Amino acid sequence: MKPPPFEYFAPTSVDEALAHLTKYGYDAKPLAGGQSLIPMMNFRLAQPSVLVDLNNISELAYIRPGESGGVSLGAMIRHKTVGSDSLIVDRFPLVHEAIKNIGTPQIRTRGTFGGSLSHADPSAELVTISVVLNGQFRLLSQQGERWVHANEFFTGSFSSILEPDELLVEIKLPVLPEHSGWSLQEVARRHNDFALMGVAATVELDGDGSCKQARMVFMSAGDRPMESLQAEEILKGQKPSLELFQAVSEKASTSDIDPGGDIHASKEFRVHLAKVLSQRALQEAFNRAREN
Amino acid sequence: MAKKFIGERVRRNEDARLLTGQALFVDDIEIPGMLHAAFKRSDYAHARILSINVSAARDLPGVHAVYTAADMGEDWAPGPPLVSPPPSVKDVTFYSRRQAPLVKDVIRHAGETLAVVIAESRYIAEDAVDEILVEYDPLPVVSDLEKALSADSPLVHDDLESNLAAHLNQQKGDYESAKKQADVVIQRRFHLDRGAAVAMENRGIVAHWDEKAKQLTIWDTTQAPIPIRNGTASRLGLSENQVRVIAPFIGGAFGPKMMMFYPEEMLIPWVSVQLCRPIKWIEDRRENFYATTSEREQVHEVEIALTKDGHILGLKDDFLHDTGAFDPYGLTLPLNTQCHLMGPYNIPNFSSQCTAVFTNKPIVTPVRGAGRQQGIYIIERMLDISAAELSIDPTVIRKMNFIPPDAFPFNNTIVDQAFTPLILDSGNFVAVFEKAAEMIGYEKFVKEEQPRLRASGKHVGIALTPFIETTGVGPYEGARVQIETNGKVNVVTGYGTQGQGHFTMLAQIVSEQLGVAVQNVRVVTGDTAEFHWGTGTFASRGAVVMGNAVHAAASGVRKKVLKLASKVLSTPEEELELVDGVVRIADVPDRSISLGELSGLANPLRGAVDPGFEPGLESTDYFGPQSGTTASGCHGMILEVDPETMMVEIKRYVAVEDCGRVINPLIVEGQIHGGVSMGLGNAYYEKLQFDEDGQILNASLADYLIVTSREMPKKVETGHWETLSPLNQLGSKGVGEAGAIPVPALFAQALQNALFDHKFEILETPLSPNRLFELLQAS
Amino acid sequence: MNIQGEYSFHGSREEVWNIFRDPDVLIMALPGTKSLKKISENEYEGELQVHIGPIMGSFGGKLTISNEFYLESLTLTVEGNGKIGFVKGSGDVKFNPISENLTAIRYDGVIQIGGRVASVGQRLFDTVSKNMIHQGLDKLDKALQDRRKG
Amino acid sequence: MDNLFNLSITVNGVLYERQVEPRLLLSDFLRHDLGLTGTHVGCEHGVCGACTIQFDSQPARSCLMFAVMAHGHRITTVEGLGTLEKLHPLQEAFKEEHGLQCGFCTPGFLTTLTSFLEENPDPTEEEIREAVSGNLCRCTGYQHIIGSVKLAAEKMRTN
Repeated sequence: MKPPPFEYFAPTSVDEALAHLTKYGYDAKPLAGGQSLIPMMNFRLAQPSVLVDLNNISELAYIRPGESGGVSLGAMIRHKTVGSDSLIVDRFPLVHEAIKNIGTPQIRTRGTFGGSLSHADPSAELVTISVVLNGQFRLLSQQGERWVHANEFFTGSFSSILEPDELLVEIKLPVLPEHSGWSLQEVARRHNDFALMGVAATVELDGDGSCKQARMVFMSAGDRPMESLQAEEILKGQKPSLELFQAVSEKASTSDIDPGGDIHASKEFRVHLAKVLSQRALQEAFNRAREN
Repeated sequence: MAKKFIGERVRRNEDARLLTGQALFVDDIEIPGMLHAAFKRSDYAHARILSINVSAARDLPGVHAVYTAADMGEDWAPGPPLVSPPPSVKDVTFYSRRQAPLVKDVIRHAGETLAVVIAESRYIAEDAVDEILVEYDPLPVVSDLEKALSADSPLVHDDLESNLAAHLNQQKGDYESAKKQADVVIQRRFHLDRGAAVAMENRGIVAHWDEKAKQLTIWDTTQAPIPIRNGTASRLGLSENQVRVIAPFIGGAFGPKMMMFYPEEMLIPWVSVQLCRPIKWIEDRRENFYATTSEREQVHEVEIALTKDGHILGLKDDFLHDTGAFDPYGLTLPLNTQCHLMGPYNIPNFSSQCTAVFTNKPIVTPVRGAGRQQGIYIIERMLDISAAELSIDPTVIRKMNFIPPDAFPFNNTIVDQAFTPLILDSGNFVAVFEKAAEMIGYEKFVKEEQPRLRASGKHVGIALTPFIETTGVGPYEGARVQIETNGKVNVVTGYGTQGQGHFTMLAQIVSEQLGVAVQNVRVVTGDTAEFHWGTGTFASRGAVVMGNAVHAAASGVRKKVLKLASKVLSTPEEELELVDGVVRIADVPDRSISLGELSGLANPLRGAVDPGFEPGLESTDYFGPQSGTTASGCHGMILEVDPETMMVEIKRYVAVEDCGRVINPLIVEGQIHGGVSMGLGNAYYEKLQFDEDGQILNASLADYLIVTSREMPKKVETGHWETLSPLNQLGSKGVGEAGAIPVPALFAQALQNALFDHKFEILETPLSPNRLFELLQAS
Repeated sequence: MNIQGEYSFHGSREEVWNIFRDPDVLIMALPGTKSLKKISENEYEGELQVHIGPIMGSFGGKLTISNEFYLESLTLTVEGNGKIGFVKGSGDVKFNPISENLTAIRYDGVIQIGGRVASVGQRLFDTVSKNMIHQGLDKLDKALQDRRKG
Repeated sequence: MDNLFNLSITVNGVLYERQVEPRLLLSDFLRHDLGLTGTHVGCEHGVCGACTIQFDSQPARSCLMFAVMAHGHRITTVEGLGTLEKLHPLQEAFKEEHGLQCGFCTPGFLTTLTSFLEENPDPTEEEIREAVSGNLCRCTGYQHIIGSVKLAAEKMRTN
């Protein structure tokens, strides 16, 4: 299990990196934390002929307060740094919770926020929460920059709208409004494994305690993060209740997701889990919303 | 008063080296001029090789050689049969088929070796492997154990009439007439699936043929260096003394690193001789799943005959055993299964037919538990089911059927893995069971806590599973013990060691005899140049067979010490004692001589010696038990399951062990903890997932799930019960595999108990959340 | 692994049928296919580059069309061998006319994957294969539209 | 393979300068180029944790890094923690509590945990279990390892 040979570049600036990507196109692969790419290379399933190592680009490793209480994350910021950042801990509890569920401690010291999103694994925590939180991604190429919504970014299993000469350089996450609650529910074989099924939910209450708006996104539930628009529809304006949650999770798990089956869980089991977890997620999210 | 060493929690002699990265493992060997090997393995589980084109691989810069079966010429030969079928059982059918170093024509399991590349580095070797083009003619795959025996099944070995590898029938008493007297007869069918050993260190071999010295040195991750040396010498036409096999520190073994003569083990030394270069091959993790043996798949048709008050009159179990594509290891596993089907119980009538079956899957040989886990699973599940049908408390039905403490030796009359009668030598099964029940608070939990928790909607279950483990089988082991002039003691054995603490446990046995500090006893293991008689590390036999051999040799030295010291100190032997590295007169401690000094006197440099004189304070001795010892135990578990997500949490775990004389409690507890973690895998996490084409779908540690610190119970509470084995001087029994044996049965019992409100039966292992979901859906 | 599904083409049954019988178009359905050369009436050989996120592999492959019932159904068989393993897939395709401009196809088949990719990549199979099939069919439908535009 | 890179890297306080192929894994570089064989390789896909080293004092998988990525960085391996003569308190505790059996996975535990204990000198049992959950051990069932960490934390706090 030794990786195949490749040409290696270690640019120190984004411009330099983009130049390499433009030059080598499809043959090149950006190397961020490498915690998903390098295992694939060791198995020789991935055989990029050029690696552009982004680890020396210090300008991409930052966490900054964004406008109106949001946060801006440089693509090369490491999970562990995000997880222990006071701004994140205080104001983005869902991000903090998601980080805790990523892989193992050693993976979190190397893995990066942008790397995880670019890898576009439909079972990945950050992929899921970036959608539920309505994140915005800044993509850069020598042609220029573009901003995309998280839910437009992911196009299929391990595929995104990123062009081969393009880099995800920044992630913007808005802060949850007042009277909001959140929940992240996952079931995995072992604590550190990919979720067999997972769901992230956010809800906002209005003055009379009914649901102003809600978001619900499933992980490991299809070829990309699966948004339940129906859940959002049904919940809007409703007073939270067990019956409501049951109705929503029923609908969401039967018509808004398309999980596959693998050796760990059949499609049927995943659908069942989606129902159970989305109900628990709503319960927790609304409880938190009431406390805030 | 002499200090006690046996039974003490002595810290391990080997730890400092392991903790500082100074311990030598096979992959740490660096020899100038060493080349690296990588194998081209079959993508198909069953196929005819039409052609292998290695020219592109040979042309790659840095590649020194590429060999296929054809390139081996006359030297190509399958591996030796390792274990013969038991001669003492009547009408055994057994077809011996063994793995070859490289496949000649027909591939019989995915991952079989087709060619080996020898290159400057492992990196280049793997580049070259990718350049080897193989033309396959895929053949229909035999993957289903049960379909394999049907008339229309394809054949794994087309020179045989069917896929039947072996058939073995064992009887005790007369089951059929017992059945006639029974009030109830319960039948069930069980499916037990395959797991892998997954030692953290994969296999590896370094072979160094020294052309000038005509000496072959092999570092091998083997549990049995001596048989490997002897077999390798004969394969290569060398004298046994030209071959030295060293099993250095080994990163866990758990069975599959046995004297296998794996293809790589046969090939790498051969290549070294061909090229006159040191060659290193280190198995990678993906290879490990295909190329290293695994076990546990069996299908059982079981019938138990009882009286209505729960006494067992008889047990009948006919089972299929998957042996994979080859059966070099004979019938060890099915014999172990048969010998544990009766567990710790008095079952007067027994009948079991075992049919071993060839499939297009990797080879099956022992993994920690070695067929015993399956036998215990069957009898324990059948007792749970019987208890339910007769509405008897599961603990009561067990207690009433235990072999009583005064019934030993207890002869089950069938033949065990050592080909000797299955005679349980000793034990107190009731006491062990009751100790476990008391430790876990069975009565209180069932009467008070469980009803309360159930009322609050929790699904909590409790279980108690007794078991036996036949251990410490022959044939023999040996050791040489010597007191050096510096007063330190040297103990040499050819025994393989893989983390069991032999450097300490064996030293304690010597210290007990010679009164020297454990730290001053240097134990050498697994080096045929130091000691070259013995078999290997298997069947939980270290403390029993190796331990008693060392004890015998150390006693021999003690005799010599006393004899000489009594001369030197002119005092009768019986007035002498060995304490703190000196021999002294019991009542006059200041009249003493150090063992070092004494060993100097035992090796005079001038003058004449008496007739029959033997130099030094040294003794070599052997131990070969007539039959195996019987370790036993009982594990208890309380778990909680979420019937919506199928997630399980183990709240309590107790393990009571009777392994005879406990030499080092610390090590015994460690063995139990580790065994339990593997057993838990076999219960709920670990399953080698084959598809119908014989592909392993989880050949990585991301998909093959061994438990982590977060799945293990917070605490495995251990308790000891000592009934000494009458079969050896130390009174010891084995414990290495025990921890893993009862766990799947225990887990199933607890899970069933927790899900009391669902009508379903667990008749398989391993389970998984997904499988449990299916079972509950169907209920 | 079993693969079943339905897909609606925006064209008549004849047009859809012809698309499936035209290697130059069919090639678009196989992601990353470099070339597809006819070796007999119903057999085509080619090389395809599979590109799933980080996973890259080239397979020397064969595409066979059999059990043809004109406008009714046919069987597609794909066999590929490469460094990362092998793929063998066979599926029946049924053509049901909905209207002049709409034809639904049903596909039902089995995919067998072996070697390196099978042993460590199984988590990806299901969604990835679905993905590839849908992308492929979309490409075919697009080709159909272009053809209709003339 | 001529596209060699000049690599300068500090391992256990010693500066090394070597030429390496970009694809050379950090684990192989440490073990075979530098002869620091205490770092073990158990899976080469980042699951088992045996190859864990400290990269700029953070625990990381050396099998999931190319040696070139360590250029200009500081690495600590098990050889840098303690010596046969003077064990690190955590190594002492592993010996005391029987926190190892075959010892193959142990270096990965030690490099993970020494870094963990510096950040969290007084961990709860849950935190310890989480901290070692990225290191697989097939021998011990983890119980004595957890015990070793508790003991070490205690010793290190009082000293």
